[in-house]
Amino acid sequence: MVPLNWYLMLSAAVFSIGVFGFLTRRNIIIMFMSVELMLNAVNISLVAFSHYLQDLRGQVLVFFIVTVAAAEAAIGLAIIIALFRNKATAHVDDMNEMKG
Amino acid sequence: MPLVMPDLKPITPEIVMTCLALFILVADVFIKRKETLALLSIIGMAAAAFTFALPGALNTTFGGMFISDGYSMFFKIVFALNVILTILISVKYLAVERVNFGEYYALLLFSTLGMMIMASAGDLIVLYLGLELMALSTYILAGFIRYDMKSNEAALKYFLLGSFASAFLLYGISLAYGLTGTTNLDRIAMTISEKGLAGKPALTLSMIMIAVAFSFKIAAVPFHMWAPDAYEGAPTSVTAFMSVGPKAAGFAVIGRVFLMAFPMVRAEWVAVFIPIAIMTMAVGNIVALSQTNIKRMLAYSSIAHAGYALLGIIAGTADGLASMMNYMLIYAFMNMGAFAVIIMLRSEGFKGDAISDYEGLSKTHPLAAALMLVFMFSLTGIPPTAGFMGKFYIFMAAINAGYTWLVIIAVIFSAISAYFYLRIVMNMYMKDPKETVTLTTSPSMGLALAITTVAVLAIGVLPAKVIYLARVAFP
Amino acid sequence: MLPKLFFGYFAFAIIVLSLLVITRRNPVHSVMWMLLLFFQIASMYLFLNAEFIAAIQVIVYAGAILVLFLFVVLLLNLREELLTNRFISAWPVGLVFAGAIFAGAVSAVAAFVPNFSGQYTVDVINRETHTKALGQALYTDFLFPFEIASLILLIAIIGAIVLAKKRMRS
Amino acid sequence: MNYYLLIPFLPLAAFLINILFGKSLLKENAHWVAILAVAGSWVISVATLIDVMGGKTLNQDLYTWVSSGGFKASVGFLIDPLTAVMLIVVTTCSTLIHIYSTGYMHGDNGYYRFFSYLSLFTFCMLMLVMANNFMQLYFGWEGVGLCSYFLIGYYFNKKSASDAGKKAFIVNRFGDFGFGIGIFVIFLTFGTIYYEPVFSQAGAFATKTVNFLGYDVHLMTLIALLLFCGSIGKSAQMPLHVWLPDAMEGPTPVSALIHAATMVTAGVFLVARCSPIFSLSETALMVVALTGAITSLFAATIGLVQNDLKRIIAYSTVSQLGYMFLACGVGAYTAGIFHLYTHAFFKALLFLCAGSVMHAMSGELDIQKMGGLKKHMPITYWTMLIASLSIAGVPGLAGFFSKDEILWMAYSGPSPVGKLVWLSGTLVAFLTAFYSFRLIFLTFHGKFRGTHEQEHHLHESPKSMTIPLMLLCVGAVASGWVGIPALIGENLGIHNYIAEFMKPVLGHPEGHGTHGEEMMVMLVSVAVGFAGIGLAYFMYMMRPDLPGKLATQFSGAYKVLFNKYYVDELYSAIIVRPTIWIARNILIGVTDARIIEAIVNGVPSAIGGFSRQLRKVQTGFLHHYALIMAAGVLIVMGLMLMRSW
Repeated sequence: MVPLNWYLMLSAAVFSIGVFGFLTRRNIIIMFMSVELMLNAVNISLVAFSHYLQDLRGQVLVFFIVTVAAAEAAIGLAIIIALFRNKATAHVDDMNEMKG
Repeated sequence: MPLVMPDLKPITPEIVMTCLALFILVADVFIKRKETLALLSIIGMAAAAFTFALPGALNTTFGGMFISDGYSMFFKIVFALNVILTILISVKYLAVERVNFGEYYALLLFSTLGMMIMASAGDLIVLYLGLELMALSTYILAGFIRYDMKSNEAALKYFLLGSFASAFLLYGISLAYGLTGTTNLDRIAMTISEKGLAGKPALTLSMIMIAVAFSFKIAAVPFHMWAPDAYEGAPTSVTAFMSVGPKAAGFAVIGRVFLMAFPMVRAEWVAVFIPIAIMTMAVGNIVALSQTNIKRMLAYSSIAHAGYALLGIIAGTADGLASMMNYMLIYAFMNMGAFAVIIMLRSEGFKGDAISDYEGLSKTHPLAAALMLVFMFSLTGIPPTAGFMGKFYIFMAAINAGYTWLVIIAVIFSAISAYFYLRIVMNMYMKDPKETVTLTTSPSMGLALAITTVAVLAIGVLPAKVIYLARVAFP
Repeated sequence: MLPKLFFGYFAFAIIVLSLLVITRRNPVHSVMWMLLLFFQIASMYLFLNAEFIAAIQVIVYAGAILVLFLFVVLLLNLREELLTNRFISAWPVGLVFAGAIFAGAVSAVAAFVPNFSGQYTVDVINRETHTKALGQALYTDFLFPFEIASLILLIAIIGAIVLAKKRMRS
Repeated sequence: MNYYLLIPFLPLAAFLINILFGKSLLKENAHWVAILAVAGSWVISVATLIDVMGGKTLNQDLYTWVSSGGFKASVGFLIDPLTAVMLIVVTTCSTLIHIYSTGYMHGDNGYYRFFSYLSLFTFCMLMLVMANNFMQLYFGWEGVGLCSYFLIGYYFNKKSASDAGKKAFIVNRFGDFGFGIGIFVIFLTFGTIYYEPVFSQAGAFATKTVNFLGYDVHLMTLIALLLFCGSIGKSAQMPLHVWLPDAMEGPTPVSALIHAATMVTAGVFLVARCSPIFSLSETALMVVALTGAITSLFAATIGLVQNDLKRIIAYSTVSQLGYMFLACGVGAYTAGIFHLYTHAFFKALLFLCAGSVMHAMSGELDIQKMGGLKKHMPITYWTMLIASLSIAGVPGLAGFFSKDEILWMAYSGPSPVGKLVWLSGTLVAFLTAFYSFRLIFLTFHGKFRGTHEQEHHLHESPKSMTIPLMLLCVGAVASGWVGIPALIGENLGIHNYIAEFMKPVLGHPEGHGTHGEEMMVMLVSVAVGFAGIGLAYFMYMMRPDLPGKLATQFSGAYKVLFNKYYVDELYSAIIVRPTIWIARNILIGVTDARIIEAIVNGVPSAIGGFSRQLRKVQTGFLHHYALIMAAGVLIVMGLMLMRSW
């Protein structure tokens, strides 16, 4: 039997990779994918918890997270498209019209 | 497993709101004059607010997932006021910005629905979904002027950082679930005390992550970075909406989660929130000093006000929470009023959001200047305005809970804040007008201004009723 | 031993694929690696006795979300993209921060043991089938969040239309 | 609920009606609302006085304003003999002056505004005197200050008027600062801000001391002196007296109501109201007595040589207020309040007569350019003469009784400085009589010294102005009869009613003197009064060349007096100019926003610089935002780590 905390550490690793990607990539779409990675990390730990606690609640939450992720993707990508129309760039550092 | 019909009475306001939003969405197709939609939204919203008072409205339903109590009711009143005032100040403004779409009203209502669900959430899953419902609608609203680069940028920054923060929230929720086997706030608290989980590193981490995500929502330093840009770039009416609504909703859940689910580890989260509160007051007030754009200045001011309100949470007493709730209500009025004046200055071909645009306003538009004066005084906390009473109660509660030193810091920063609020007043009253400013007025705007002004002055002079409401609302 | 070996494989694959996702210069490649990553994660869910979630992972994440990403990626000027920097200049700071968060998270969960057990044992789920068990939970206990989720999807539709629509109406 | 509560709220209602509808609807009829309201208040005040004389008192909270933890403040009313007397003073003067104003302000384009301010002022003043707690007292206190500021600057396009308004406002801030701290110390000490528990517990703290900056300070002295700071500012005592003479820039009815009869006496009222606290501190009482004595002497000497009609009366007011403090300082609170009460009538009368003269002279105020007005405006002349006789202390008139009471109490009382202040008080009585009659002789007697045009225009004022004069004149004569001293009254079977009436609230110290001494004090004060009048007659009627000669002969002293001891110049040199210099030379160079920097110097610009640095953190660059958020997460985690992970 694999101990539960192995899954948790895997989840922490994927989460941190997601954080790293979000903090450092210049491309908006990849930043956004990093967030998806973080959500997947959470899903891994939730499913693992659910399995080890013999309770479905965690998996139900995963279900909702996936739903929200889909909605988020639709809205996020729509924002990115609106941005492309005004300024053809995918790089976050090209966007600092507002600061201070 | 039989399907048991849940008790729907406590959730009637939310149901009415949902139907209303869907109706507006459909009606948008048939109705050409969007002002009619605004009117319908307000009427519907008022009807929803009316259902707060129905018998049986105060109850817990859906197996403890939805709690309708005095606490959530108070916040729902704040949200309802917020959305009604926002709609009132939006009508003419949307036409000026050329984004007069019916979806706007539906999205405002959905966002408000999300806030109401958050305030009533008795379960972390419901809380998360409510939060996302609110946040996603607000992201769209922030980017609503889609031909405007600033609006796009605001939406993008808000969206990316927001989803980053909600990933942290989920991580915290997953840990809390793993530790206690439940997502119900009451049962989490019970399990923590039964199994002696307090002090476990995983619980602490979970609490930190949840605190971080909520701090993001209330724009507390250092999780505030999105706020100035999002506030500046978003359509002004949306800025007004999101400087009050999501913040109040954030405070509602902070109060609910930390006092309901984590009372056992109070010392720990207080230790998290104290430095956050101090930094929030410091950064908000200090950076606001050197702003030249009034929307941006109010963004920092909004950050600073979150710092004051956090004192109520830190105090943690019934008085503390009541004063925080009271502060949210007062903040809704004074901030909405200030934004209403800002929106009036926006006219075709004139932005009107630079602080220098306010020079000599008292000579060209004395009434607008006088109203702005009232709101600026209130935001500063000068009696006899509501802002003074709000701060007074918060500080009093914090002192009574033994945080005198924190209140002294708050008072010092509050004194600094006078400088930038009164700079607007000085610009209006002591300088000569540079260019002629035309005001964009409408009856609905007048109504919004009348409501906010009267409320700010009335609460300032006769505050006891409001604080009593907040005080009895807290269980 | 065998489960641990399987876990070792999944863990290795997931971490390597995640790193590939965030380090590729070409966004199309990133999306492709992510597709593979999602399949790996789905397989691991099967291993954790969660078939329905595994199915969703493939259908929604791989089938819908990633396709959306791909559409948008294809709007980019890939040729130009391949010539610019992948990371911001301060990327080591990001690495240190991510590493510190990892260290904090690992130290917090290192000694984690489940101290709770509910009714859904592996046997129960196998007997009822996972989809049915989850479906029942969703439509009874979690009916309320389920309804909220439907509203969130509605918002997403409205939002996508409002923001990405080309022509101005008024 | 109680009908007493209508007393303050009638003027408030009048204010609201006038401010909302005055400009559009009422216009020239704005005065009706205000007059009806204040007259209504007067009627109820009289009824209240009768009730209180029947032994009734009231202490009732109307509305709880703030209740938080141990702190409670409310809108509450206390009706006792002291309040009842003050109500009569305030509403009587206010009513008459409202009526007078209809004539005086006729045709002014801010007519409704003027009356709404007057109503608001009356409301605030009534709240002040009717309060049952310090918070409401403070509210009324600031409220009257604000109205005074508005009304002094009423002719706001006249620069001297708006300057005078500002001066009054700023000078009062100094005093109110101490007053505010005083209330705070009271709350810290007693845990409440209500009069009743504070005064009943004060005795228990009589010997308590607090350590303040390393010194042991007697607590009651500290509280009393802090409260007295407020009195000094509001009642224009040394060294904060400078605002009152300048306040004469306001319309004359305002000078009469606010700067003579009511608001400026609030300081005396405060001391009398807090007499349980003041009585516990000999030091504080001595400070009060000496401040009063010095101010009264000081202001009276300035009054001797001034030429501005209203300023002479203003200095006379400062001097008489000093008299009242002198009385309180020797423990004779009743005598102080008695003088407050009589003074309100004859001083308001003097001001209104001055207004009437101004009216006739088309705004001219220099008494050197008047003369012989007697035959043109007989009513004004006779009423003003009676008021002057009253203030000079001619037996039988109101001023005589109250002044005599004060002097006798000072002479016979237990105060260690009693004899000293009696001496100075007697001297002031002489000076008062002299300058009052100098004013009368120069204005009304002799030959007219103004322009021919002015002479042609001379006329008696309209009825709406002369009737209030005559009514006030009755007060200036008769109001003293309620306090006829035992020495005279005993044989006639008349009591000193006011002393008996006030005894439950203010006490009544018994003098330690014989009848003989009392008679001596009385005769001396009467004698110096007549001497003052006589000297004035001699100098200005018989030998009109003498004053000029004296002025040249003693030109040094004359100049010092004429320039009011150079106090304004002194303040200008040590406070105003350095502040302006700092503001000009240091601050404006650094930042662009001038006004606020000038008030709080230095710090804002330092914070502003810091702010400009700090805002650079907000780069507009999304990654930096994310990095800062992540750093925030790490900071919070680190904090927890330090609390034993």
